[in-house]
Amino acid sequence: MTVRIQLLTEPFDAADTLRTFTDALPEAGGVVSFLGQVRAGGGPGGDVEALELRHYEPLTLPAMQALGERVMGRWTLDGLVIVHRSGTMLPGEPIVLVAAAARHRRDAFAAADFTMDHLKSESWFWKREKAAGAWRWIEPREQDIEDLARWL
Amino acid sequence: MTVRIQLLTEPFDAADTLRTFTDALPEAGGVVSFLGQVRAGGGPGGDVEALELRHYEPLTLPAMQALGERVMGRWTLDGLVIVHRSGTMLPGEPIVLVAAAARHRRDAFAAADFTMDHLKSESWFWKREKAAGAWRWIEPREQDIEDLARWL
Amino acid sequence: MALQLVFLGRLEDLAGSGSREVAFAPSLSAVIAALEPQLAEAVSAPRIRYAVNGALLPGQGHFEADLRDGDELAFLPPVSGG
Amino acid sequence: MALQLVFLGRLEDLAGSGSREVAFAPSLSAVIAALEPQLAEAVSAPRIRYAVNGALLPGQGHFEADLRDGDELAFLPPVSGG
Repeated sequence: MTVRIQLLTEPFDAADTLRTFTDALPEAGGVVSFLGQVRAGGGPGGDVEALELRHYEPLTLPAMQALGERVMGRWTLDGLVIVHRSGTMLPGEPIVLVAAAARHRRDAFAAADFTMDHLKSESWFWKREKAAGAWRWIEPREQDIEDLARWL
Repeated sequence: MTVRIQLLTEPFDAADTLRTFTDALPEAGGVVSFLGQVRAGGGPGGDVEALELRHYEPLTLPAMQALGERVMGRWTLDGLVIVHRSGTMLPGEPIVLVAAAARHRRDAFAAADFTMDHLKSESWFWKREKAAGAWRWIEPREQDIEDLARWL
Repeated sequence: MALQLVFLGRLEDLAGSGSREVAFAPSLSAVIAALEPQLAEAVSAPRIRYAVNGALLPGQGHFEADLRDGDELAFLPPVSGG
Repeated sequence: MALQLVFLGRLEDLAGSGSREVAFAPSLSAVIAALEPQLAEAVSAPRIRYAVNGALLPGQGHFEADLRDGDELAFLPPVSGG
């Protein structure tokens, strides 16, 4: 059983993180991962030059850990990784990596999907984007709220 | 747009394959992957010593390519990878890697999940396991048939 | 005049090898009739599919499909990949 | 006697910085009343959450929660992570 939950302020290598996780769990038949990265190319205000995620230290990591416990309790998993960046990131850089390893494929898919929906809508991050030299705060999307309702 | 569909007879490095795929798609906000690996530890006949996947050359790769086209047509994706091993594999070795990259997270999750369900139930592979020195053919699971019905 | 038969999955164990050459027969049903009884029964089971020269016969049955000299006939049990 | 205020997300832009020290006030409503009007309105909006010393106040409202000297009070707009 591997549970790794991290809030990082520096860039990380998602492929390496996933390899380390998977190699340590040869008993898991399946590993589902989600990698979210800073999108290169157009946003509403033109090409995104940078993305910043702020967090609130006393809440953010504890909430990620609580989410991890909830996910481990809801599905039968061999392991779970949640790695989330904060700070300023450039296009192509990883923002978040979630990976769930399980004996059964459906558990791994559902756990990764659930984790991402809850990270998006319930974890303590605030995001802003820089385009054409100006920073703009990103408001939560309606879609994210709807995604969450799928799990009730 | 990257579409890579391969049937391999030799071991492959899933983390490297995923890294190459992801690095080439900075415009994709999210990448969902599924890695299926030979499970170390107990099967019905004891610890699995090896797994063999047979295929039928004239059907197997063409069917994987047709599945890839179906997936690309059904969701809005920036890229899709389907890599499947055939031949004899040892515990811990990758069997299958599916990855879907998309602007929107839900498309990537659904596409990877759909692809795996269809690879499991509709692609031309036959699997046998070696345990306690004896090879045993694996019959399709009812669960795999039910998984498929989710997409109708 | 001959046909090439290909047996996949557990049918290979029953047949004793993954492929064999047999004397020409004009249809799938005639080919099956010439097999050992246990193998003939196994390849006629409801969920077995067939391919002629790599082209899947549509659905099940089609036991009267015409065959030609040199055709490759594959017997495909339910798959279990991934 | 003082309180530390922390403004997250777009509230930071409105406040002009991520944190500030203010004179002690005994409750959230008293703290908000002493802010610039535009900021006071923004931090009172329906979807804003509050935390005192890193502990989230349950639900919304709770404007009468007792504060103590030195407390850190965080104003948390809707999140947009991941």
